[in-house]
Parts: sequence; C-alpha cells; structure tokens
Amino acid sequence: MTEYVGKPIPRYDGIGHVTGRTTFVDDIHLPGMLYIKVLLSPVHKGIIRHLDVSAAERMPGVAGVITAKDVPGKNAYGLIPDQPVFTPEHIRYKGERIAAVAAVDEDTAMEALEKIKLEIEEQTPVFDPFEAMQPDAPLVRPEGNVWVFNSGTTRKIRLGDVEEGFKQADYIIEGTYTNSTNDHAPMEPQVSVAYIDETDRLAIHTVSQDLYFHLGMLSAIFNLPMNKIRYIGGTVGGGFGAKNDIHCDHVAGLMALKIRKPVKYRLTRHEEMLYTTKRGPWTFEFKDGVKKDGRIVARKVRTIHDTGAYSGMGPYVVDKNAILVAGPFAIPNIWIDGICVYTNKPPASSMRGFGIINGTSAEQLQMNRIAEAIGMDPWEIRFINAWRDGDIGATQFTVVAAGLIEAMKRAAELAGVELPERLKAMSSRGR
Amino acid sequence: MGECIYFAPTEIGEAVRLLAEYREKVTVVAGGTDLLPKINYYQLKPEVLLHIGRLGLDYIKEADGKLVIGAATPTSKLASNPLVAERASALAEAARQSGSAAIRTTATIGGNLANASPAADLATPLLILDAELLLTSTRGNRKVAINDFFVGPGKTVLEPDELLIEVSLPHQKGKSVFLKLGRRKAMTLSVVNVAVRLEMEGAQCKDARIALGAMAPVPLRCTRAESLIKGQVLDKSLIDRCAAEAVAESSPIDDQRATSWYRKKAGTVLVARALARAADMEG
Amino acid sequence: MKYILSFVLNGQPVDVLAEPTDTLLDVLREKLRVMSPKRGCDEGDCGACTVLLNGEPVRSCLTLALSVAGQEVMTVEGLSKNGKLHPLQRAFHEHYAAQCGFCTPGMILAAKALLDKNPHPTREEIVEAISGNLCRCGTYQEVLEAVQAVARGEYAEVKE
Amino acid sequence: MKKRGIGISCNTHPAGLKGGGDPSQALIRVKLDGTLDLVIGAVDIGQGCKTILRQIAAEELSVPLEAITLSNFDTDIGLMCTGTFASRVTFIDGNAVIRAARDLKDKIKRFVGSQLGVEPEQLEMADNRVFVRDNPEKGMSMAAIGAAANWGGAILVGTGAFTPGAGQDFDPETGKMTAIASLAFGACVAEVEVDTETGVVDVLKLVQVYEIGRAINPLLCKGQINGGSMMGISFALTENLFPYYPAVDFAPETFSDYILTTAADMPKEMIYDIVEVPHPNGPYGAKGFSEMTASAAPPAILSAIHDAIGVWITDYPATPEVILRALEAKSTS
Repeated sequence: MTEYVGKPIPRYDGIGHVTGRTTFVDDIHLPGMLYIKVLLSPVHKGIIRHLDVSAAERMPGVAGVITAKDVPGKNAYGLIPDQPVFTPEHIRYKGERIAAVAAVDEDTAMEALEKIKLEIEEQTPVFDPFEAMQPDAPLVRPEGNVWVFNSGTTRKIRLGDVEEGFKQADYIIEGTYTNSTNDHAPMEPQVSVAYIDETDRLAIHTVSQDLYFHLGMLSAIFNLPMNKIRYIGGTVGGGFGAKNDIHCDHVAGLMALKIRKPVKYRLTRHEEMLYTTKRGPWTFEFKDGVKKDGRIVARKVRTIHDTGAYSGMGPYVVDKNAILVAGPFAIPNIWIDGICVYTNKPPASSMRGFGIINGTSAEQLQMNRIAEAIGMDPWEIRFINAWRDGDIGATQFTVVAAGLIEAMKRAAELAGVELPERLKAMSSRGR
Repeated sequence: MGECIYFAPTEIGEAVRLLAEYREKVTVVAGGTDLLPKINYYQLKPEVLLHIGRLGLDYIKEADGKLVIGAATPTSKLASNPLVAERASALAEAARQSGSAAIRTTATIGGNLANASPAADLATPLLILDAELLLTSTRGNRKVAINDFFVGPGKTVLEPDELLIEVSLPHQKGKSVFLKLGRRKAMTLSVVNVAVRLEMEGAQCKDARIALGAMAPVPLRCTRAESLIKGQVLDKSLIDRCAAEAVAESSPIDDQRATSWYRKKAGTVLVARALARAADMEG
Repeated sequence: MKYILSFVLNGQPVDVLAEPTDTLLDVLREKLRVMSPKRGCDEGDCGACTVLLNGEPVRSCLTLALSVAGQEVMTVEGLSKNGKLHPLQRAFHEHYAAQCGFCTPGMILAAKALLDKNPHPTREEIVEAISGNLCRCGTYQEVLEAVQAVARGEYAEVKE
Repeated sequence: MKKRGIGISCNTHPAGLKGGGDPSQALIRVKLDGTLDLVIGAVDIGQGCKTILRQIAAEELSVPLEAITLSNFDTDIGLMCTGTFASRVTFIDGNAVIRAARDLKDKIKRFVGSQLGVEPEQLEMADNRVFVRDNPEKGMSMAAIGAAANWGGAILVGTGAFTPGAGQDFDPETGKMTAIASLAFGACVAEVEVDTETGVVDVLKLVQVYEIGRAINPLLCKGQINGGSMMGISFALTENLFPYYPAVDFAPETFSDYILTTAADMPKEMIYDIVEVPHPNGPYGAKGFSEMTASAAPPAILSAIHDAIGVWITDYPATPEVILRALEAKSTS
C-alpha cells in the first residue's frame, strides 16, 4: 500500500495559480528596468549589405543597441548550434534577428527600431522541401539543403529484409500522408528579464523548459563560465516544446551585459506566432506488405521533414520519428529513410511528442486503410500485430512492459465495442 | 507613443464639436475591441481619442413603430434584449454568435458598423432588416440606408466630422435568419455569414432580403438573388438557384481563413439553409 | 499626455496616471502592479487578461484605461477575502482546473461572471461562458467540472 | 447532410531522449525541525512535476507530504536536469528522487543508530519517525532527528542521480540503437459528425485509454489526457501556420486565425481511463506519457471522418475545405 503514490493530490503550486500569486517572468518588474525590441528581418532570404544603428543609439530614451558585433562568445545556439543570435550577414528566414534596442519603454524602443538603417540584398527563397532537395535549388545553407546524418542524407533504419517481406505479402498497401506546421501557442508568450546582480553576475529570469540545457548555450554565447550566470526559472506558463529553444534569454542577457541595467524582452503574440520555432511539417510515404491473416510482414517508410532555416531540433526529431514511425507493432522487416530538409522558414524544433505525434498521425491512418483494404476489423489488425513483451522494435530495442493490448481492450469496453473472444483472450504477456 | 489627447464628452453636441475641430486627427472609440489591437500593435498612433461611451447612446427602444438602438449599445445587450429577439431575431442571433462573452460586453453595434469589416457579424442582419443609420455632425443630422453605408474594407460614408449615433429598424414582416460559419464552435470570425428575411404567404415569397458577409469587400446585399424569388412559389430547386445567384453576386477572396473556392461553396449552402429556415421549409 | 484616472479596484478607490492609449491591462500590470491579469496576446483573442468591469467580463487589453473612470474593476486579487479562497478558487484547485496557471485568473473571472448571474447553469451555459478563454493545456473539462461543483453547492462560501 | 462515423487509433510513446544520455539529479535535506527540502532541476510547465516528485519523496521517506518543500528555481541551487521535455520527468527525475530519498534514509538511519547506540540495519522508518524494528518504542521523531543532527554539527542530505544510460548513436547501416527508457501505450475511439455540405466536423465523443505503468497522481494524469486531446483535436482539424503550404502566404499571426480549440470544441463525451502495466525501471512502475495524449485523437478523428463520408483524408489538418475537395474528387471519380 502506498500513502501518496497513486493518490489524486492537487497541485503543489495550485493555490498560487488560482489566486494569481504564481509569479511568471513577465510579472517581474525591477527598478529602472528597460525594454527591448528587436529588428527582425523583413525578407525571407537575403544578405545584409548595410546596417547603421547610430541614429537609434542617439535617440533620447534609448539605453543601448546591440547587433552581431556585440556577441562576446559564440554567435550560435541550438541543439546543433547553427543559429545566430543576431545574424551578421545572411538572412535565412523572415523574422531573423538583426539588432536589438533597449529603451525606457517599448514604445520608445519601437520608434528607435525605425531609425535603424538597413539595406538588404534580397535573394530568392525556397519554401517547398521537395524543391529544396533538387540539385539546382537556391541554397538555404551553404553546406547544402539536406541534413547529413552519420548514415548519409537519410536516417536509415533497416530491420530484416523489407523486399523479401513484400514477396511474402498477400497485399501491398501504399499511402502518403502530410502534416502541417504548428505553433506551440503557450498562453504565456516568450519573455526574459536580465540584470547584473549584487555579485556582479548576470542574472536571467527565464521561461526555459530546460535550465541546464540552455545554460550551456548561454555560457558559450556570453563567453562566461556557468557560475557567472544565475539562471532563474522553474515556473512556466505552458511550454509544449516552445521553450526548449531560447527565444529571448540570449538577447536580454547580451543587452544586460552591455548596458549593465535591468532589461525585459518579451515577444508580442504576432512575433511569437510567426517567428519562433515551430513543429515543422512532414510528408510520410508508407508501403506495407500484409498477409491475408492480417500480419504486417514488411513496412517501408520514407519521411521528409521540413526543418526551416536552421537545424533546431530537426535532425533529432527525424531520428526520434524513425525509431517509432513503424508503430507499436511486431513487424519483422522494416525499412525507413528519414530526410531532414532546410527551407527559408522559421526553424522547426520540438513540440509536444516531437516526431512521434506526426508519425502516429500518419501510421495509424495507414493501419486503418490496411484494415479496409484487406477487409479486416481495425481492432483485430492492431491486436494481431501489437507488441508483446520481448518483441523487437525497428531499431532493435526490446519491448518491456508492453501494454497496448490492455489499453485497447479497455478502450473498446468503454466505447461499447464488443470484441471477439479471441481478441479478448490476447495479452501483451505473450503471443 | 507621441502625445495623444483624450476626450470623453457626455453630450453629443460636445462630441461633434470636437470632431469638427480635430477632424482626421480624431479616432472615435466606443467599445474599443476592434481599435485597441491596432493601437497595441503600433499600427495606429492616434492623436486624439474620442471616447463616446458616455454620450448616453446605450439604449434599445421602440419609437414611431421602429426599433431604435443607440450606437454605443453593447453586443451583449443585443443578444439578450427581448425586443431585439422579437423584432430582429437575426440580429439577436448574430450578436449571440459574435466574439466571446468578454468581447460582447464592450463591443458595440456602432463600432461593428463603423469599423466596416467585410465580415462584421452585425452588418448582414441589419442589411436584411433595412436598417437606417443616423449620422450627426455640427452641420446637422442625416440618415443613411445601411445599404449605402459601406464603401470598402474599413471604409464608410462617414465624414471625418460625423458620428454614427443610432440604428433604427422599421417594423418588418417575415422571418429573419442569421447563419454563420466560423472555424470553431465559439469565439470565431466569420468565414462566411448569411442573413435572410422572407415574407411568405403560404409557399409564395412576397418579399425577400438576402445578405452575405465576408464574401465581398463590403457586407453584401444580394438583390439579384432576391428578385429571383420575389413573388415566386418557393421549392427546393428555386432555393438552390437563388443561393447560387446570391453567391454569384459576391466576390470572395483567398485569405488566411479560407479560399474563395470554399467561401463560394459554403456560402451557397448557408444561403440555401437560411432561405429554407426562413420559409419554414426545413427538411 | 497623462491624465489622472480614478476608479475602484477590488473595492478600493485608486488614482493613477494614464496615457490615453494605455489599456486597462497596462495600467493594472505595469502601473498598479496587479499581476493576475496576464498579457497573452494584446488583441482580445486569448482571454488571459479578462477582468470584471462592473461585474461583467471584459478584456482588459481591449479596454481603454481612461474609459473605466469611476467604474468598478475586479481582478482575482479581489476574490479571496481575509485569506479565504472563493469557492471557484477552491474548486479550480481541487479539480486540477489549472495546469500551467497562465489562463487561470481570466478563466476564474469568466466563470464568476456567469455564476453571479446564473448560479445553476447548464453544461452548455458554462461552456459558452468560458469559451472565450483559451487554455493550451486544455483544462476545459476540469474547468467545467469545477464550475459544476460550485454550482451544485459543493464549495459553499466560507463564512467569516 | 450530417453523417456520423467512428474511428480508432492506438499509439506508443517513449520517455526521454531517443538514446539516453539525459540524466537528472535530486537532493533532499533535513531541516532543523525535521521537515525536508527537496531540490530538483526539472521545470514545471504545467504538467505537475512539483507535485508528483514530492509525492514520491514523501512515499519513500514515510513522512507527511506537508513536511516536504520543493524548490527548482535556479541554477545556483537547483540540480541538473536535462529538461522538461520528451515525457521524461516522471520517469527520470522520479527515479532520481527515489535514489536521493533512499540515500537520505540510509544516512538518517546511520545517524539515528549512532544516537541510540543500535545498528542502522535494526532501524525502520515510518510515520515520520525512525525506530528500532523489534522495539518500536525506542526511536526518534523526524523533529528530534532534525534538531539533533543540525545542532549537533551533522548534515543529513540525500542525493540521487538517474540516467537511462549513456547516449547511443545509431548504427549508420541498420539504425540499430537499442536504448529506450519506457514505452507507454494508448488507444482511442473517436466519434464525429460531418456536415457533408460545409465540410465542418464535430467531434462528439472521445474515448481514450492510456497504459502508463503507474499513475503517480491520477488527477494530474486525467488532466494530461483531457488536455492533450484538446490539442489533438485542433491538430486534426484546424491548426496550420501555413495554410497555403509550401507557400508562406497568409500565415496567421493571431489567435483569431491560428485556430486552437475552445471549451465549446470539447466533445460532449470525454471518456478516459488508465491501465497500469508497471515498468521495471519506472518509479513505482511509472512510465512517461504526457505528450502522447495529443497524438491518439488525430488519426482516430480522421478515420471517423472516413467512416462517416467514405473518403480518406490524408493531409492534416482536415479542414472543411480539405473535406469538401475530397468529397468532390470522390463524386467525380
């Protein structure tokens, strides 16, 4: 018997939430705090030919302006650190950061932005990942538009022999599925408050979902050891993966380091929606070999992920997708090729169930289409193929504590579906 | 944000005097629900804000057989007022479906019209109810039929010194219906909305009004479609032809909410359904 | 130009300097430091800044601050009395109707506006009343259950 | 015409990063009065880790929940946690808290043993006190332990770290990568009504069951299930930042045009349950699952649309336009 585990105990911080006492980062006000606004690229692709911030710097009420030149450390961040905090030259998506202004209030900062002289040589962008994969496509990235894994331009998963599996199959069922670009849309927009604290260290109040993950990136950007940054967070007004990437802390931190005054940088909802990281869109091409008895004997999937202008978590998401895109099913022959493509759009990164939700959305439709094609009940095909303990997944992991059959039985019961006895008799403990 | 001055007069005379004085510099604010996003996002930097919420324009009454509504009457009152429900059910329904509870508290009928969004929810019911708008200025009053009020997206016949103060609806025969298609079940802008009023004698249509929202640069009265059914005995096929004609009069665009193709499809369905409901011919 | 704005906030008269273009949300958060109304979109689409104006729900981000002169504004700070939580606050807490908590103050006030007028609402009436408040955590079912519990009288007002 | 249909789906979800390498740490110390501070590094993004990690600590240490304070707020004090993502915190931080609690328990027993002159192995910890197993009268309350330790120049701190294993690389040729922390499972039944003339879909009913190893806090799990499904509904039907993809025209910048679900879009029937097949490595058998609650509903909804109108929608979101175009293609083919 447990006393607390398994009990419906209300939130530890619930009283704070219902009284409005929970302090979110935008609720922090410091004496003399300045507000930051950022000049964002108005074009999807181009080269900065001229940038002059002097008129903005001279404006009354402006405390400082920063650009790529003001990054003391590495002007790059991300899981694969390839995105600049401020782009020094190349613009790869609309909304890319160019310069930041700190002023007495946001209105003044907005006016100062208008005084920045910016000349961009616009270039032809590419938005369609299939077009971007063509040899003559405009280059989003100097190294090429397709991410290179340790297996080459595709993430390869090979289990068994898929072509042999197709030969054994009674049916071949193919399907192509796509997902759209999604915004995380947490109700709390991205925001950061930064200042130099009493120990002369940089303090940052953050909405980060991953304090230590981001602390490392910030340490590299600021060229400061980790103990010279006090990174304060822990309470977030919704994340859903939006706050797995830094959107404000680097800018606020750089500004505080330069002007040595407290600053707040918050995104408007428009900026948040249009220019932050996204759940990138996918295309899935499935080809399945199925026996008359419903067993899936071969599954071949090609996945194409549009990761936008920077890698973000794109390659990681393609990897993660590849592990499970074949579904929770015992399939002896699996062939997966995952492709991660750059386009001139905001970087795609993590969002709730990154890679998995997209794969599931396609794979489960394919399952139902297989059921239809072979004339089998969609419950039955799932029960027949569902993982049992000891089954092997696409990347050769062993399934432990399988529970799909148990979940399906209960769902059928709650939905008022009377399953045949032979399905009810099944268990994840064995075949 | 520059220097902005603010007035909240309590008399219409004072309001129009300020309008005459500051003219184009004035931004009139009633509920503010359409205006404030523009100010908050720096798309509008008003020099003079004229708040008309204290002019006593929040009323719904009957006068000379007309239903008379003050321009600053909030949408929530249109949605719950028994007189509106009885005399202008399409307007009440449009009010109920507009925005969210918190928006309806402040959004006003006058603001919805003066803002002149092609998708304005209250415009189509007022078009089919032959609403008349009372505009005032230091030069005097004038009445404008709602059909003549809208000029283009965000544009009306209001002169810089004029104020919309009242909407009046003549006593109308027939049944009015409002249907809206948004993109979710609450708090949604119209992809297309339709208002219809039919005066029936048995199966024969004596008079008809049909209006479409979000289907043209302005809320659109579909007069060709109306004349197609006036005097006719209505049946399903005539209703379908009338709906097609109404949509043929429109000119919807592709935008973030829908394509022109979809708006035409959905608009045709909505007009047909509204006509059937107004004619008590629902299957 | 700055104007003196006087209104009643959670039962107490307040005077504050405000610009004509300031919203009620600006004045509450940035000037009076009343932090429960949240800035989620600045255009009335999310509901996180919902407050009560004379008992009716309004978007504080869409309300000109100066327009509330002389009127009564209520935020969640004004709900609990002498440290005793309002029935809706207790019900939200116990039903896990707040996950990240960012939409919660607005959601509670939207529910309060409904129950003040209609103490025994139907499911549809509750859904309608809270459907102007977005919650990306998706707590709608729990909010519904919390409001229903209050309407059933399970969270009677704590008498002082 | 309105047509109804039913569709099903199932899903699985791993906890943590794809190949391991994502550790977390926890620390618990005894205060002067015997209350406890639990320090973690995980961020609460609404899912409730502040709540369940306290539950786990209280359970392990047999102390009242109220005796435990939790802090996770900064990198000066807070411990290392790879992050709150990938449904990893319950599984990984939960294990770290268990290890910290067990470490503390050992230290407390050693301290009490030295105070009472007994071997630590003879001691038992229950009901907020430590006592001799065969002579329960002889023991010390946590309050006494806290005072004795802290005023006596001792410090009672338990620490724990957990990693599901070092990060693994994919084998370049086969993709072999055997690490996976835990797999949770789900099944979903959706019932929809489709307006065949406007293409509008109404989700009438969602039945969802998740097998999550162990529900540390069923109330919070319910919130994840119902909440995730609301995100799943809009993933299936409305959310699209680039409605003319791959073109970027008309990208919505507001919540009026990027369509999330509201309370009114909630199915009238939201039915859920939890099934438990404990995971051998999970804290109390728990698996990570929160993210997957958004992914079961979408394919079930699109399959229900197929059941209703006989066409497969293969592009998400299934907007009314997508549905009307599919119906038209069907009628002309």
